[in-house]
Amino acid sequence: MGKRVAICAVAQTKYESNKWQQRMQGLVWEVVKDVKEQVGLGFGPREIESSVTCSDDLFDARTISDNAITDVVGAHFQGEEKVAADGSQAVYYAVSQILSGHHDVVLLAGHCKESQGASRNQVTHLAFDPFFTRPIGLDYLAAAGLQARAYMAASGVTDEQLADVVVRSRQWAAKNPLANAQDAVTREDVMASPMVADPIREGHVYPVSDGAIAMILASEERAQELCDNPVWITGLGNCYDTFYLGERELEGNFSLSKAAERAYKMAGVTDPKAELDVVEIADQYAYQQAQVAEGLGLCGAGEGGAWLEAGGPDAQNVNRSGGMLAGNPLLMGGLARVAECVLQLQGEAGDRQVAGAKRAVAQGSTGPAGQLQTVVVLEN
Amino acid sequence: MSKNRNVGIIGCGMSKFSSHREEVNQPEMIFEAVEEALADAGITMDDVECIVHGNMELFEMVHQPDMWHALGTGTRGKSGVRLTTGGTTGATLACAADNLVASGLHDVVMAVGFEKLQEGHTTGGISNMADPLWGRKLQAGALTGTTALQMIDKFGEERAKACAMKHRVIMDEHAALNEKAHRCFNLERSFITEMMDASPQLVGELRMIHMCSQSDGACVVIFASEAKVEEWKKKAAWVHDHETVHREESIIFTEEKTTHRVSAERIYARNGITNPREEIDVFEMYDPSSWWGLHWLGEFLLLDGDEHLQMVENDEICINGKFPVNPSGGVVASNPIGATALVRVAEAAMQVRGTAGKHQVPKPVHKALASGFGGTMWSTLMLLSDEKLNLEEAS
Amino acid sequence: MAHDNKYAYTIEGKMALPYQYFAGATSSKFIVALRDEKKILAVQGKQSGLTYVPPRQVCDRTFEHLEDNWVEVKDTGVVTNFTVIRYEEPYQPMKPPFVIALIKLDGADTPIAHLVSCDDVGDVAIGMRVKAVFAEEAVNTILEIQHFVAE
Amino acid sequence: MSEANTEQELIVSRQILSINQTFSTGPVMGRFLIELRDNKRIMALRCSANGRYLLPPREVDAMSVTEGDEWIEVGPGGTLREYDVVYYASPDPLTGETRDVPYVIGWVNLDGVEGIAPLWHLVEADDISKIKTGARVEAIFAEKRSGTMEDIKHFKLIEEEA
Repeated sequence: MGKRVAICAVAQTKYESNKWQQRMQGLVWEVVKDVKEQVGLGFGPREIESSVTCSDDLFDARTISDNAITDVVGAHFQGEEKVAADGSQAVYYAVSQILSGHHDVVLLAGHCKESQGASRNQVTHLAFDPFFTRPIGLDYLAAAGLQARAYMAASGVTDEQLADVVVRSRQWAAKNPLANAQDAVTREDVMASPMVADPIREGHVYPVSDGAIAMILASEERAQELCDNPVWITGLGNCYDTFYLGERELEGNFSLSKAAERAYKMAGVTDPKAELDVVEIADQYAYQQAQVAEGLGLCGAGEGGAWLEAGGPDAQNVNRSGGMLAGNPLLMGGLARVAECVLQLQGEAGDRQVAGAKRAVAQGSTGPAGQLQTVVVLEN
Repeated sequence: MSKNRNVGIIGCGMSKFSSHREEVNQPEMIFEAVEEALADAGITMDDVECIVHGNMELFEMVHQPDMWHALGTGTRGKSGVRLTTGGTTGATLACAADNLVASGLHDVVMAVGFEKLQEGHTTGGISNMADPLWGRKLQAGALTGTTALQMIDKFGEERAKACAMKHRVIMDEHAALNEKAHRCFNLERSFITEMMDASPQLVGELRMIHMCSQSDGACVVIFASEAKVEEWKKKAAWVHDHETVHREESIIFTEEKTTHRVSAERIYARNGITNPREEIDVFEMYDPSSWWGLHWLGEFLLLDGDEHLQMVENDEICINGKFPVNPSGGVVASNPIGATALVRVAEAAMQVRGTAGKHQVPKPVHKALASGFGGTMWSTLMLLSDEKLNLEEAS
Repeated sequence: MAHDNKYAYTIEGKMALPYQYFAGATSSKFIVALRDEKKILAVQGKQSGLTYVPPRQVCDRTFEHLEDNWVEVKDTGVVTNFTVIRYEEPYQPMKPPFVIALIKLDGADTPIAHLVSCDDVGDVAIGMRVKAVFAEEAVNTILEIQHFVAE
Repeated sequence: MSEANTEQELIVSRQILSINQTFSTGPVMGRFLIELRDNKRIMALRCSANGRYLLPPREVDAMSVTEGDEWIEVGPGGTLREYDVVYYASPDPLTGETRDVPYVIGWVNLDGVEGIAPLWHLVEADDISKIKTGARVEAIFAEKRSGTMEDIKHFKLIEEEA
């Protein structure tokens, strides 16, 4: 990338399992108002020029879900475009709006209320095709069950290690005032929690969550005016895998490796083990923390079990936010990771701050068993 | 704004548009358009880096459909973004593809717009856009007769109705020239009043014959960087600019300007267009009904009074007229919603590239305009040209 | 002015609409063969060298057309992966706990996701040989194979 | 496709897909609906930044992108600003039920609203041909009210005295 794009402001709601008091409009307004005030801008030419939203019609039970929030995101007689995927994809797209030269200051606003529908499984079930995969009852949790078994076998990850991932997530979440699942658990608690999609236990699954996130992205020239501590997006990459689960190497990282390779190349990262100060992984299920670590090159392929055993997550400052295991709604998983990286790089991460953090990586995934992977490298 | 680098459209493809595509599933129908676009561009899937996908989930009730559709879009191993903005989705895909190439993030981006309306209930799906607490029981899909009422009030019942029907017939004449068009009735100009009276009323004076079809179809447009266009020696339709204007969800019928007029004013101002009727050679407009097509013509061209009615009455919008509108037959002829606004961009690009075949306008096309419509009167415009932008001069 | 949450409450509703999905000619041929002949068909890629179940018109690796390259595969195969579903949702085809497995049919290169029925879900293991049990009544989906059982 | 396929059986799967939802009113719409239910009052939210009325009230005024801050009772009478006579019946996506046609939906600018903030609702009249832009209408409340938009049954055309 010749020019640079910065994130100048970030706001997140508290993540909770049932924010029934608010419509999605109220959730989004809470964070949009916050970032607007942080940069002191309204909407229009030379102010916020465009909005990229992130939501999903099925989660919102609403055709054109972004139509419901145009007023909240300043899109009355202004442009708004909705990314219907994990929020890290919305970052990817918002950056292109700025680098293209089309806009200088962009509002990114995402939301998801998993509590509104009867269950998130009923939404993700509908991602499967009507004749071959829906009839057998697949949903994203079932797909993850298949991936967990394949991955744990290939990388020697144990049930004990997964329990420790959850224990550690809760320890950090307790230091993150916005996290949903903050209650301490023990290894025994997690290992005693019932299986839901073997080998995934109830304790390994991110809690049902509601929340919204907003950010202000700006071109290099504008970013310097808008804030004192811009965080630069220096690398971006994403990649899809194929659809049918039987045709994917579920234990591997086909799409994530390519996404990471693209992002690292752009950012000039050559040795991810050594060159990243902060790592945020969208671990919807505990096994994904290790699997993604492999895909991001924090350890070698097949070494996830050994990496967990050797204290890799602590050594490489993985998920000090508590990660997605501490509870972000599905679409906000990757975007919350980007938000945490920004806070860390701004030195605003409170009790979970990584001292002197200079470079961070955030990962997000979309689709069954991480079919689409997104990687964002950020620096201060 | 100043564009970071030039972007050209080098290939367009469309599936067959029809309300009967029982012989293909969703990804298979998409691949028809992918295959045609790649052939048109003379490249292979290996040359494509990134795929931008869009449709409206509730029309087929498939969550994150880009996952399943990967079987037809060919996105395995490639980058991609999924965007959706209602009826404007296709236009948003084109803007996004332009942004992704202009940004330098990608050199070759394929935009894939899709809808298989036969698989869902279109009007029910659109009604679902109203707020569940206050409008959902009131919304009648995208059907509304208010424009007809306003036009009748302003121009008199006889003239307004005749003009809307004339517009309808001209679109049908154009559809007859486009082998991809879903519907072509071979309507005759001499029976306009009879045709209208025989057509069932949907809402107010909006009748079945005025309204767009419900189509299945996919559209694919390939965008490439200037370097790739030159390396491959392609004839390109260069993307000069795009403008998106949304508005709040509630329609309040104030005297404020329409989003169409505002988007047009902005894109003309940025691109030095002072007389769009003279400076633009062909316009592909998202016209979901003849009443809207007629009314919006005046808005997009910033006309006052009854000039837009005259343009229809004097055949100016015909394919061989002075200002051809929708030589493809437009949206009343084919409307696979998530693809529709991308079809407008594709058709405009085909006119610039001279590849529109039987519906190529019979005059040189230097500049073409394409519009998208969706949401609550959202408007998106894209301006294409046979000449690339002089970026040094612009900056 | 912050609005007061004491006025907030919830209203129960649903999102419900009718749909009709089309399998397309290629998948229809496969489903009809399952239903009427109890045969499992597959498509073969000449360039990829892969035999695919479920079938498809085009290979998403090589983009070659496959719809005319039919072969028959066996109704037996091996479990390559599985999970036990222990939570309940209205769309599930069996009462939990039940097994969703990836099964590589004899003659196919790519495993298909399907159900394995057994007295005890603990009996299912990777490497287990299974055989298709065909549905008695037409369902016109992959559930023309009702499930697999141990061979 | 090979020729043999032209006569082929093409499989279709027909179904109603449904997911139960718990919709939040939020504090703003909630207050509006509670006033309908408990007091048969139609309350608009006024935004002091630009004087605009929001009806139904929403969290944010789109034009000023600020919150409304003053609740004002409006109606129940009003003037019809626009209307649609609907002849095409479509299913209600909340219930799947289809309504009898024709029916009229109107945008009613309620008495007491400064500027334009039409409320969207059903309009009824003994003779629907008498429904015209500018006609006077009045909100008719349901006897049993539950805190939903149906607490206003419809707006009734007020027949002008001859």
